[in-house]
Amino acid sequence: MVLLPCPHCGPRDAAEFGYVGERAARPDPGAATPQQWRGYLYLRRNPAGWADELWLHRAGCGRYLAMSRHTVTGDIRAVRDAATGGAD
Amino acid sequence: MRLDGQPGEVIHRGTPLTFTWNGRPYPAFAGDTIGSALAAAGERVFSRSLKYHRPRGLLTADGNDPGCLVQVDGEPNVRGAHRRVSAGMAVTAQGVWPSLRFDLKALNRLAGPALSTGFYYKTFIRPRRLWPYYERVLRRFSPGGRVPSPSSPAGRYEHRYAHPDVLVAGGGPAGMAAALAAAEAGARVMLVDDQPALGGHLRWGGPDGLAALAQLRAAVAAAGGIEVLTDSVVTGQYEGGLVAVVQHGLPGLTERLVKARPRQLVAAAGLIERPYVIAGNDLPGVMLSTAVRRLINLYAVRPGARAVVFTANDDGTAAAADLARAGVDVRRVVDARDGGDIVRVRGRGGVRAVECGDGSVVRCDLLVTAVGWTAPTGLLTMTGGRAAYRAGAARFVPTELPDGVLATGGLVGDGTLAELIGHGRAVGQAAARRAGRTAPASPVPDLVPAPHPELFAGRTNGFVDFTEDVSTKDLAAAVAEGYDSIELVKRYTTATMGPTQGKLEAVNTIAVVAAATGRGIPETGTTTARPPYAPVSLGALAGRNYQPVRRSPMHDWHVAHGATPLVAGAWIRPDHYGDPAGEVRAVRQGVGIIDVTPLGKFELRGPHIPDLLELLYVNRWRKLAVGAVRYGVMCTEDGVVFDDGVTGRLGEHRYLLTATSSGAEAVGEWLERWLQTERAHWRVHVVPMTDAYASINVAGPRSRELVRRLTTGIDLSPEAFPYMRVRLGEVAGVPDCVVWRIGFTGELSYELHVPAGNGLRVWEALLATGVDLGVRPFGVEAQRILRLEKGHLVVGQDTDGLTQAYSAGLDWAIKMDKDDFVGKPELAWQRVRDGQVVLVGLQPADPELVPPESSQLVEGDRRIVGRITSSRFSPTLDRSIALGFVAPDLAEPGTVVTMLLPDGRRLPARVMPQLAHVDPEGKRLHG
Amino acid sequence: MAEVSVEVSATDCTDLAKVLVRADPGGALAAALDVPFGRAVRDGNDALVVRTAPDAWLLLAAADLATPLVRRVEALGAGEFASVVDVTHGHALARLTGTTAAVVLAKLCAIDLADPATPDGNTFRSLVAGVAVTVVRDDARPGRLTAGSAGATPAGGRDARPGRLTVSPTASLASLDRSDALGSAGATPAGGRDAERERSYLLLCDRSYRQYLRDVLTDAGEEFGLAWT
Amino acid sequence: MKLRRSLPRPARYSGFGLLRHALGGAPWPPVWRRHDLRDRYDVVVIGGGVHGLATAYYLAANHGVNNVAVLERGYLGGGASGRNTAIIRSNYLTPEGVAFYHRSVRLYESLAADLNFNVMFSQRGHLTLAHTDSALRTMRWRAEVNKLQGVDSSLVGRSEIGSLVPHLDVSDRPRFPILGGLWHPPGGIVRHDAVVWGYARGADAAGVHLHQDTEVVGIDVTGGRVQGVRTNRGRIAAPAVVACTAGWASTVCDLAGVALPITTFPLQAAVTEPVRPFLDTVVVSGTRHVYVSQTDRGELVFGAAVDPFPSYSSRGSLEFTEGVAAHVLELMPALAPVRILRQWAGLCDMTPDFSPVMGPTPVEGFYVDVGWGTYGFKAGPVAGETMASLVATGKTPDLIAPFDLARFTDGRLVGERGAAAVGH
Ligand SMILES: Cc1cc2nc3c(=O)[nH]c(=O)nc-3n(C[C@H](O)[C@H](O)[C@H](O)COP(=O)(O)OP(=O)(O)OC[C@H]3O[C@@H](n4cnc5c(N)ncnc54)[C@H](O)[C@@H]3O)c2cc1C
Ligand SMILES: NC(=O)c1ccc[n+]([C@@H]2O[C@H](COP(=O)([O-])OP(=O)(O)OC[C@H]3O[C@@H](n4cnc5c(N)ncnc54)[C@H](O)[C@@H]3O)[C@@H](O)[C@H]2O)c1
Ligand SMILES: Cc1cc2nc3c(=O)[nH]c(=O)nc-3n(C[C@H](O)[C@H](O)[C@H](O)COP(=O)(O)O)c2cc1C
Ligand SMILES: [Zn+2]
Repeated sequence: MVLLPCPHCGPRDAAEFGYVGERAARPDPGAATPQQWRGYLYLRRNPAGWADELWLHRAGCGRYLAMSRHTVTGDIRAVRDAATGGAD
Repeated sequence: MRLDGQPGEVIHRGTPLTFTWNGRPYPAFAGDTIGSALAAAGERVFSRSLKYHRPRGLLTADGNDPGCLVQVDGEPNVRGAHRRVSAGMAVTAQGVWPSLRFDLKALNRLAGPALSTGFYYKTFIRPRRLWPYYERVLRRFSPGGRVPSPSSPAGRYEHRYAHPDVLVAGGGPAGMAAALAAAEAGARVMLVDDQPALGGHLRWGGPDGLAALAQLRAAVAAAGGIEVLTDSVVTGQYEGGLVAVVQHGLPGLTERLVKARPRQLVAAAGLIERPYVIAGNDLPGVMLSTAVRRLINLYAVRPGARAVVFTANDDGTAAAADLARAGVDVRRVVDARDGGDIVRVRGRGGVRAVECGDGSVVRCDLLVTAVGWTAPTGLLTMTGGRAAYRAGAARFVPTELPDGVLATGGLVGDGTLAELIGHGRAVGQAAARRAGRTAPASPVPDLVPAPHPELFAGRTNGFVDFTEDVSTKDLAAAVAEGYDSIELVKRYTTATMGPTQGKLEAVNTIAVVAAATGRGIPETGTTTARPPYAPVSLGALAGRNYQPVRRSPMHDWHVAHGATPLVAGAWIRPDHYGDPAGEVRAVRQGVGIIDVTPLGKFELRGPHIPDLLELLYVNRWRKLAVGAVRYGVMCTEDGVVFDDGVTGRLGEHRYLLTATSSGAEAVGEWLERWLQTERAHWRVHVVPMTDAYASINVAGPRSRELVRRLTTGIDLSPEAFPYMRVRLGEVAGVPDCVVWRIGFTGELSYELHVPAGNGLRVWEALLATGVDLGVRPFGVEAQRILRLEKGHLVVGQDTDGLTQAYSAGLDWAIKMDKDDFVGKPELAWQRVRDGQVVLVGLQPADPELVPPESSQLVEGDRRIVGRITSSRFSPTLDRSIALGFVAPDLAEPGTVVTMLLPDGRRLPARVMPQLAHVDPEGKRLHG
Repeated sequence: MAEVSVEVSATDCTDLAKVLVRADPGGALAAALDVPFGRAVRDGNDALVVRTAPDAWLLLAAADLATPLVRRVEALGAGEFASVVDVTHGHALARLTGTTAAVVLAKLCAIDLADPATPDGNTFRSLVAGVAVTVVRDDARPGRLTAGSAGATPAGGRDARPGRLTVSPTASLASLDRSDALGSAGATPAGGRDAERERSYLLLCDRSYRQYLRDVLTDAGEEFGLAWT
Repeated sequence: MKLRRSLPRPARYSGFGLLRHALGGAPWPPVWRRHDLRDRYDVVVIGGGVHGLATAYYLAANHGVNNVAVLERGYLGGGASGRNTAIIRSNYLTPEGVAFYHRSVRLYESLAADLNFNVMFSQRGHLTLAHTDSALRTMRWRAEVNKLQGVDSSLVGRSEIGSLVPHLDVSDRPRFPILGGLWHPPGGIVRHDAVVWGYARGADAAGVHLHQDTEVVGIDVTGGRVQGVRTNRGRIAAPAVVACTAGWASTVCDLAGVALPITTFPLQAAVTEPVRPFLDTVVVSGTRHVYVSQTDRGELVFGAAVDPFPSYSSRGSLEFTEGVAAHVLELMPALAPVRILRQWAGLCDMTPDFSPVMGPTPVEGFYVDVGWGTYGFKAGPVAGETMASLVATGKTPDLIAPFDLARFTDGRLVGERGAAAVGH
């Protein structure tokens, strides 16, 4: 099983985590056109490479994590608690 | 034939036993494999081949033997040359009819040429309608053993996690040396070997080997920190460095799967001997040099009477010596290193003669080949390692190891015993160092594969894949037909796709394909190695198969009182206590109580709670007073209804939010998600309280009376405690209860949240106190009826994955004038879009008829214009009632729609003015 | 017949008081509690303070102490945004003790339980038989926090250790046993089985899994004669 | 290599042919040939899976468009088409979905004859088990929609299930007892590689160029119009380019600047060693996330839902086989001693509504046939037929109109999750 590095708990089995999705900025709901809003809802970068993702350490510390993960190799080059801003 | 005592024999002559083979009793000694015992008794044929049903005997005499897959009691495909016999074991041949000796399916052989590669694809095409019959015949010829009957008792399997510093896969000299060196450096080591004892090839390799083995075994036993797992196979390495080991032969256990996460894996799996591809190479009596050496030295079995040995290495020579010692008449040793060759094995049902390259024919009943080795690189390449072909050594060798993996022994190269041990030690030290221990940094000596002639296939057509019955000719034909990459050849011919997964046959396959395409072995490449390295039973993989169950504090009471269980996600709930309609009537006429503990509950603390609620619910929250309760609907960003529930304000900065039972977990995560990501500056703490409270809904016109009798500290009068309010107080002597006045059933009702440890006490007190009021427990089914009578929607039943809030009839809740809330833009657009389906109340014209849920509403022949989402017979109205979606033009009250029932009947139903069938004005609720 | 040696036993401690604290990790309350993430420390008032998340603590104490504990902690955090919630009823709690306790747990849980990774005084939350469980390794005083009892201190254990800080009962919930000093880093066999040492684990999960947790521990411990006390 | 003007008909496959070749020893002619890359094709199809090959085949066979190239990065059928569990069915949930897959089943029924290649389509029946009320409700919904579209599909009870599959535990003992099921007799399995090879052989015979080991590394777009593609073997001009690249849909469409509502998840599968035939139908349990069928060779083929997070890696996990085993044994406890022989994974291009994305894109001349998720093998024939028609005529066939890319910007999703989330 893949190990994911939780910044709080250390490396843990992926089974403890929930994948939430690619991180995407929420458009201004007051100003967004249907096209923009649905782009936010549905369109994905889905890169074969580094992806910016949101995860939840569900069975661990319960924190949401911002993770930069390589979707081909599985490497993780950055992870932080989603509540703490930081270099994205 | 059994030989006299051999120095390294593993059979226990003092423990004779009897087992059966195809129904007849056979003798054996403890320590025998099924194959060795049968061979000792003179049997040579153990199975029939897949396609042509040719007789097959021992070839490798170990776990990879393709000729010795047998049925043992209920267990199919047992490796007969590996599995120890036990007393009373019933062993049978697989897939033969009527018997192994006389197998009618062998008639296939007559059709031999026509059954060539890809014959399925080229035949049985027309006429189409006959294909199912052909298929039935084909299936009859499929291989394999029988699965146990449905009623047969299951074995016992379990899992265990392990975290050794170093895991050594393979307990030959190299592996044992590596384990020792790592342990000396203080590493915790797990040493795994699939044989019943440590030693690898030393076990059957002659007196020097045995002496060295005794020393190594003693050292391992003496060393602290080495956990030895024998009869255990490393079945693969997975991402994250997870190594799976299947342990056999444990007392009271069929198998145990060890999930190890070593810091370092040392692969020391040795080498696998390769068969030679020539005509007749599958005849019983053709064996590898390692096979005869195992038979003689481990099991004291004489493998034949007269032998020809074809060798390209010292192991063949050693085998010839063993044979001679065992009294086998070695008629000829053909040495490939001197230019010798063999062309064909003659015989029918067994070896009768070998035709040599020089034209001579030597009569014999045993052909022993020693033509080279395959390194089991699959163990490494399945996790990202690489292997490359080394022509001079005629084998693939690892060139790049995956992270966290080292290799030693035959997998890497050849050498004297001392060199193997030296290499193993150095690798063991390196592994310990990498695992964070201090070990001498001695350089790892070279261990290179010894030169070996490239001997794969001879001049005649022979079997390349023994379990799949694939021959040289088949591979060449595939290439000629255009299936010319190794992957396509594999899939077209099924070579390497059988139970041995290429361990014996992959390299020969590649060599034959390379010859056919003229591309050379390196360019031809290998197919992808995949886990498991050795097949793993479903039982071992499943382990104890634990399945989490959630129970409310009143669970045992429900069981004791005859509740029919309802599986609701992880929860077990009472569906009903025998009479759901009666339960409904009790609620409508008197009072009922239901255990709603699974209801999601979250305590919210902090100043920004109203902001959070405003954002996540479609409705408004700012003005909620302390003690007040509001119903809310949550949508996702696409406007789709996600959950609903009530939230009450318990204090200035303290709220209790409820969510649906099935949505509880998702809602908890949703709240945290917004708080941790988008609104991290808001000060709100969410404390999950679902399990902290036992929840009991007390419903019915007499609920106030019942609750009054048990509560202290709360004024229950309608004026002091009206509908949609919440109070804190004591119930049945239990402090810190939350009492809500809300009603999913449409009746006057109170929901009690009782500190869970006291749930049962309050539940029983309610029943005891309310006897004169006619109190009754009711289950989920009665609640479903009650809520349907009242027209309350159930998220996920009356909505689906695309139902936006306006379709669900929630217009009244949606507050478009809020600046923002989750899902707002989509709902704004939905509001002005045409053609949206609408949820309505429906009543069938025939009051007796309950249209099954999901019955479609249709127009004309087949146009779908809606569907029934919920339906029940209403005991209150004494008629059938329903909720359903209809196209907007049919939503007008009074419209008659056509229901298409699953039985094909088309019957009318009327659209009601509102969702509620009972008490649409809500008088009972507010009373 | 000779006495059957029970290698492992389990106790249901669900009745113990449990108080959840949520607060800013950089705030005064966090400083007063002074327990790093991943550690569990006993305070001067016989509560076990378990740091369960960067911003969360769980306090375990004798069954009747929930309310005073809430008050005491609330006082520590006065003035900052913090939540102190009595969650006594929300969780089931069991204690698994014995020489094979780690082996039993290793059938259910993927975390390395050997000393270097999970020494005494460590805590983690992970999956145990598929359910999220907070595990606290709490060897020293296995009798201390059991069902309902506040006192019963067993012989030996951490109390006997010299150099123990003494804090007056009214003081903050500051750390009493800095367990960093505890836990030998000695090698244990790869499987985590250490025949000499008795270990003890507290296992805390959502209350609705109480029976399930009991069932899986019983099943996993059968091999070692696990008994519930 | 010189191109031959007149194309030889491929040798017909038949029992007689087989005997003749066997006795006469004459080798069978190649099923497809290698060609040099032309610098211009009328249509370039990217992806040599069932979708790409079927599209090319029908372009040539139905529309006479045969100056067509199929570009495949690896070997034919090496993508999801070569690693899927080959379940064919049409018991979907939406009328649009049912009509579409129904047509595909019809095409499969005659495919062996049409392609003169036995694809071994085995209509042994497809049984989906319900363990919850809500699953039963969704199944009834499916059955009702299916029947209205002329698809044979109905709810069955425990005893019928017990007699269809005697090894299933239909008692109350399991943690999640079986409550009922959806029975779909025309469903079944097919020999997936044969479908790929049959289309490839047919396309080759009709003049299509199949280029293996040819990777598209760029797509040329000027003025909003596709001009051609760049490959590792050179540039190709083409007025029409069709992306049939499933798991790699996003990466390939990104080359043309087209964004997709797709996330790529691995889907795993596993086979056991062969055992004697005992399982005559496909058995699926959505609640327990597993499905199983037994091939004519005797292996059990297992599948499940996609992996829990996206990835472009096709490595298998232990967790997957553990889960499959646990769930299968819950359903059929007697299978405990049966051994898993091999596991693998393929990539699935998942869409938000579990329906495909087919049709034109904002780039003129650039078409997509993607979003096949875990269920696209069964759609190969109908997708090929309709995409070929679209590319050849410029008109979108009714069957695929609901599945256009624009539905995501227009908010017209076609919700198939209820019938497709099981993973096949
Ligand atoms: C394990 C598993 C089980 C499944 N089970 C079922 C099932 O039971 N029933 C069912 O109907 N469906 C099933 N599916 C789904 C089904 O396999 C796929 O939807 C279908 O095969 C997609 O076919 P395709 O031709 O579109 O894609 P693929 O077969 O994946 O073909 C796409 C091809 O494009 C090539 N390619 C990618 N990028 C480039 C490039 N830049 N240049 C050139 N070539 C490129 C790839 O190499 C690949 O060969 C399953 C999938 C998996 C993984
Ligand atoms: N292997 C032979 O048959 C043989 C014969 C003569 C000489 N040699 C020499 O000995 C060298 C090999 O010595 P070695 O110590 O490397 O190997 P070895 O063959 O002596 O021992 C390897 C051991 O690993 C076990 N094993 C293999 N795969 C396993 C798995 N997945 N899980 C658990 N156990 C597994 C094998 O059963 C065997 O007991 C060769 O290089 C050669 O020079 C070998
Ligand atoms: C329906 C089906 C049945 C299969 N049966 C077998 C089998 O019997 N033996 C085998 O080795 N592989 C079998 N495979 C798996 C293939 O060997 C291979 O793993 C798969 O096509 C993925 O390719 P890869 O492993 O080369 O990446 C089967 C695959 C499928 C899709
Ligand atoms: Zn964490």
